[in-house]
Amino acid sequence: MARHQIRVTVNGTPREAEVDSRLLLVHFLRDVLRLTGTHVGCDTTHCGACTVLLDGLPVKSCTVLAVQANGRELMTVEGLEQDGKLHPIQEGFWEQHGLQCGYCTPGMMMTSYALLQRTPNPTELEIRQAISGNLCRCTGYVNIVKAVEYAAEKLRKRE
Amino acid sequence: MFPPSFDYHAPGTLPEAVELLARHRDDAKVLAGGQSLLPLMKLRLGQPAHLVDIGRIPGLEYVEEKDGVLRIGGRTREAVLERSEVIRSGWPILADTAAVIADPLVRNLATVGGNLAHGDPANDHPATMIALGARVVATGPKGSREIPVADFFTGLFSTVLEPDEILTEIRVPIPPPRSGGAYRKLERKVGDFATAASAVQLTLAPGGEVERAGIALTNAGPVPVKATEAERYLTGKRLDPATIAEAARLAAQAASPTADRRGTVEYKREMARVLTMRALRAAAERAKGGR
Amino acid sequence: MAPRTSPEICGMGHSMKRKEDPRFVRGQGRYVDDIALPGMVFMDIVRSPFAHAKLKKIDPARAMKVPGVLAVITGETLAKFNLHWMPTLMSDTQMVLPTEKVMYQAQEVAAVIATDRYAAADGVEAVEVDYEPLPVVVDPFKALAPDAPVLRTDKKGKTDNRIFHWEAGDRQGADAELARSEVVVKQDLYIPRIHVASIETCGCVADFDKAQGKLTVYMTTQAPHAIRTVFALVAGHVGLSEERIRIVSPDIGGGFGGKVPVYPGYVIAVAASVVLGKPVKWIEDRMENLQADSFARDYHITAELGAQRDGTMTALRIKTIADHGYTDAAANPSKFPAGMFSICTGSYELQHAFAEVDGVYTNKPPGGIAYRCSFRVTEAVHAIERMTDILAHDLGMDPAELRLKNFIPPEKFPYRSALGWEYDSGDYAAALRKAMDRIGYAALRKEQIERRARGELMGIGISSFTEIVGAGPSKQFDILGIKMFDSCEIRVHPTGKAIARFGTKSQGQGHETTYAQIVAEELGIPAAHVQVEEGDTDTAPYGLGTYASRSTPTAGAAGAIAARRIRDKARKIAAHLLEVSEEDLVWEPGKFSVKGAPQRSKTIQDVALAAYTNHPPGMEAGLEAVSYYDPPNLTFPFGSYICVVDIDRGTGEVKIRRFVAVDDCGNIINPMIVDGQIHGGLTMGMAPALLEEISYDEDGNIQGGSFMDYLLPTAMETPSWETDKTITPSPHHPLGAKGVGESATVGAPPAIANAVVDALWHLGVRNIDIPITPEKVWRLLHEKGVAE
Amino acid sequence: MPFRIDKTFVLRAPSSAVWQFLTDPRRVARCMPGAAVTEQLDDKTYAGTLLVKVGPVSASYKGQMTFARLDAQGRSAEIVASGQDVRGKGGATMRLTSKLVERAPDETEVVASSEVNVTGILAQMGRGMVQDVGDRIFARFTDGMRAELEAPAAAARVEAAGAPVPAVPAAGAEAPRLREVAPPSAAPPAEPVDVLSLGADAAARAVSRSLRRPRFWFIAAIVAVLTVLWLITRARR
Repeated sequence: MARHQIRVTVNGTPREAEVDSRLLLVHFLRDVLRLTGTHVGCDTTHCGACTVLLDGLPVKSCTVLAVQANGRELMTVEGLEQDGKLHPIQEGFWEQHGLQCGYCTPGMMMTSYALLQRTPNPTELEIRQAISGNLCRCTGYVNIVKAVEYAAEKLRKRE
Repeated sequence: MFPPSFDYHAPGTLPEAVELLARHRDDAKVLAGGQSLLPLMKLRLGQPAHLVDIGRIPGLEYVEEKDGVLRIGGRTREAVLERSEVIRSGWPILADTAAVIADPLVRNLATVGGNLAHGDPANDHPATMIALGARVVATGPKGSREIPVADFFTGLFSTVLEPDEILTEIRVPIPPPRSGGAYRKLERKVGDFATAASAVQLTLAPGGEVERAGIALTNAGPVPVKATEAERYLTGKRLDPATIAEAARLAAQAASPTADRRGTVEYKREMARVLTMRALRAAAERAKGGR
Repeated sequence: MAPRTSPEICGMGHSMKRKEDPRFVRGQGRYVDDIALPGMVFMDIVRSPFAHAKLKKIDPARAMKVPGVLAVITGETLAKFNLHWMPTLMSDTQMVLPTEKVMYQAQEVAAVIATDRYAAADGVEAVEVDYEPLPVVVDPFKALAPDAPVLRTDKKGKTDNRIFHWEAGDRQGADAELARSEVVVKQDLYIPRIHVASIETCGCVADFDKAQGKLTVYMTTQAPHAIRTVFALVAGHVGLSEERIRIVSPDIGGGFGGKVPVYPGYVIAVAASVVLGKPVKWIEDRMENLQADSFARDYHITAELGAQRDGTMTALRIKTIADHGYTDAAANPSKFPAGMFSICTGSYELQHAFAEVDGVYTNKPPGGIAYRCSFRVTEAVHAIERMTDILAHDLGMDPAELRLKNFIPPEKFPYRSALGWEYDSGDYAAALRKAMDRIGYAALRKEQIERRARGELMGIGISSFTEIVGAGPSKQFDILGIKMFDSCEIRVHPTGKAIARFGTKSQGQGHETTYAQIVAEELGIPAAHVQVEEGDTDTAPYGLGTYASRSTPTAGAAGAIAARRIRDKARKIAAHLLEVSEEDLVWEPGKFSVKGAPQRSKTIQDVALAAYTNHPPGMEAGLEAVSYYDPPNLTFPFGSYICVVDIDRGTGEVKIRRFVAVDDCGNIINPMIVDGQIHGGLTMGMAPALLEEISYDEDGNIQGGSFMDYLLPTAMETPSWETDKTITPSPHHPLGAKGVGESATVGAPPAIANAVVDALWHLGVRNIDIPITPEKVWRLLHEKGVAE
Repeated sequence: MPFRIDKTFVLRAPSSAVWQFLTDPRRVARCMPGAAVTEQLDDKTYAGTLLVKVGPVSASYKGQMTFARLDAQGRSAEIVASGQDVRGKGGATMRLTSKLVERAPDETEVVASSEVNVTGILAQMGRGMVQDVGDRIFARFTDGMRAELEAPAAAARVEAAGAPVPAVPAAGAEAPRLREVAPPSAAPPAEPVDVLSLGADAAARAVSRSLRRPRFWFIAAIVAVLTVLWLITRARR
């Protein structure tokens, strides 16, 4: 079985490891780096619980090989908080009750984070479209939309 | 779910990639976006011994208009196509299509070339590209060859691509003025394959009659369906409701869908008709507004 | 209701931000798969491709050669310890691993233990199994036919496939009254099999410590204490006695009823850990979760509703065939094989009613667990609310008017229903009127007429449901004999902070916040300083767990009672400190003061300190209490939902334009959380109404066994829910609360189905079974000649 | 998940030759490459394995086939076959009856009808494509049969009758565009065969390799695998 030395930057920190060809990115993050905030919810690329940013774009890490990420930038939920301060997305989900069981939340937040990078002032429809690759079974999405709107406003105020 | 073991290759150039494919032939698969291939491997149904990742080969992702042709790099991600100014401004049918493929996260990895080369009649680009009269470029050991998309699909999951060929570019002739296109898809929910979908690209004569019509259907048989009769019928006609209805009826006749959880054969054929009608109306509107 | 406590104390009625969220938004929740123990190995499961087949041979040889594979466990292995069968919660039996035959597709056949997940999966592929297919029975009606093969050949003397016959009410009375009724509407309704599909699948880490002879199981369970007892019963004979079993339910990624049963995977992992002396992790994948875990619903209902011409309802008669799969592993109270189905008289004054249910074995996985609903209440509500609409349409009455005419009036509560329940409180008309105002009912009816004239299809659907939750009073309710009380233990520390532990287990409901608010409400200790813990059987008091909306009605009440016991002791201590008699003290949240001399007071914090430093002579030190709360009755939340749909005449697609939900769950602990529960419940009500279904072909091949075909709604299919409330406190609950987690799941499906049928009634459509797919609608439009 | 494949086609060969062919597993086999007989259990029963490779999908089946009925007078035969995926993903059974009608001295009509029943993961994913692929396989087989019984040049188009046949491009028609069966380099016994790329000329090539094994009965298994491919690649969504 082929092994590969890979070098990635995760949440700003360079990480190195030797991995099998077949190791999925999500297992690299969870089992090798022990960053367990990224979850697994399905096997067929439907649920988005495993969403992380690969070179700034949200992707489903259960359908990417760890070797494919070699030399690239990764950002996970653990990278949202900066110097002990919650990111507005995290605040929004807390303030607006945008989560219940918390399982889909990291993926949801990473997708929302990427949306706001590109679209600082999204409409409700734009938010719903953006998160349509992430399944939530608890919230009915209403408060997730509010959470993203909250974060958007907060980020706009920042600038 | 966990994929079986395989060897992973990340060539830095096209020739290297082709060389690897030529060496491993049927034991190798091209890894582009991986959004169809990796799930298949996770389910342990695909067990290719070698994956040739073309993700590190520069110059395979672009969307540009040059010498009357729209050129889309084979490894262009759907999200890039979706956001490209060229597409948003001048190619509504492609904008329609890119926006309904899988979901936004999948589109950040899935590629236009992969969507075609996979040979899946349920994928959305084949119908669109057939309607547009596109051609694809296959690059292999003997260099490159151009293939009309209409001749590209030979059967379920089979295309004319040789095991050592890579789909490197899609070429679409820029339509003349008074052209317009639309893609209409019925899906059970976001991310689903089409229950039925119809791609229509029209060019109108100054008088308003149809000069050229391209119509194709998604998931309407083992290969993408080109609705040749409907196209022929429309040519030279004005697009009144009756004509649109008849063209849609002819298009649906060309469909030979199979029943599954998405619907019965009867329903799918009917939806091909309804969606073709809707795509025709939208395409006509857009044609009047320019391209 | 204005909060009695200050925002600092944050008792009932405050929309307190959830205390559990900081860890979740940081990705620091601790779910089962996040647990990694030294030396941990991984388990994966070989499953049957056949729905019914004889096991001829299991050959592990090839699997044992796979690098990393440590062991292959089969039914024979477990049989050596008599662990190959286990009891279900309904006192049926279920295979852990088969030794003779498999009974449903995807049933566990063998388990592979390996050093990592990938190797285990490699091993599963290499296990060779020989099957001899047997005749498959998937249709419960065929299963009841005299010539049907008997499926449970393991049961000595079993000659048919009937599991149970259950009935409630007065058959003769109902028959006679229906015969007398001027109008009787009759309808077959199928409530399909569905799956909770929580985004976290099931799994566990079983850790048997040989040195201490102690088993710790971290597992996805909604009922850790009951599970511990079940494990002790199943494995007692191999030396696992209850004091040496610890079940830990960590953060749970959604439960909805799917994490109540004991699945074979848990038991195999435990056996593997005991045998290997290593921690064993088993995490099922999504397809295993959708294909093999317990299912909900699968009720074939025939309902008849009688009335007089003026719309007065007279009698209800319901016959149901319940498909339970190959074993009755439902999670119902023991005496209620059909759960609370007898709530089927709903919100209406019905003098006569009769309901009967026959449970049937088929070649399917176990059914009969909940899908975010209190035992079979969804099925009951769907039946009565659909029948009410059909009756209204047949009588040419407005469905709202018919409901208002037949509602149990507020003054008749507590109300004893024809099927024997005592409804605690309700004001059904108030909720419906509020919903009608909120959505502009009259205007919508006008619009509908105009649109119809234009050939457009628009429908308005109402559902005025009554739930029955909070199981339950010990005189009727037990599971495996264990009474369905629930518990709370509170300790107040010297600095006036507290820890409160409960017998329930949150799976997203926010117990860490709402329970803290209950304690704050009763003791005046800021909710921020009340640490709530659940799910560890070594530390939490015994309880039956969280499902069927029972946490607030039972454990929540226990919390209030325990807090009040502490307050009683605190009063004595305060009296001692203030040198007055208890009677001279006035309590306000957080403080005792002397009647007429409010400046003389002691805070709960003063009292707490004194409890450890200066307690009265003759009194024991400390400030803590326990309560095992046995509810005097169930609670009956209710509400009225109104849904507006538009139908695409070309494709048959149903679009929910608006959906207004007015809920009444009694007194509210945290309005924000209640709203969130309703949003989620509505979405899980819409899903089976329009999208989700698990079906089987004639050979028992599951259809809808992956997220490709089991259609969970995304943000795009989900409308923007509009919620509102009325408040009718429960007279018997210490806090006047009722529970709300499932009301919306129960109430939403008939509102949507009624709306779609309402849009098509004028075409001669009486019923569409859920899920209402575009093709089902299109087919009707096509038949009636109105399809585009 | 049972379904039928009914086909009627005409061969330019005497009925006696066709009959001999259809009742000789070894010859029949040549038209379905990719299999190996592990043993002949009795005069009418064979056991064997099948390796199928379809694009990225590969699967290994084991099974049995029996001549349930042979009526030389009536020129009709019935074959019962069953296969099981060794990776435990499912199984397939097939009952095939074929009858010969002499149209002219050197023209024989073959009326073949089979009931295929598949179980397991592929049957979970919807029946539609199984039918499609079944027809496809059948077309392959008839082409292979032509290559065996007629002059290769005469390879003509399949006339489908009976059950409605989906618009699968006839193998003959698409043959020129089809890929090689397998790399010339590798040709081990029971070498996996790429069914999708198996066109008439490919079939002929397979025949020229003249592997001497019964394979006709593996149709069901192949159908199964092809379906899995088609459906599972949708697993993404």
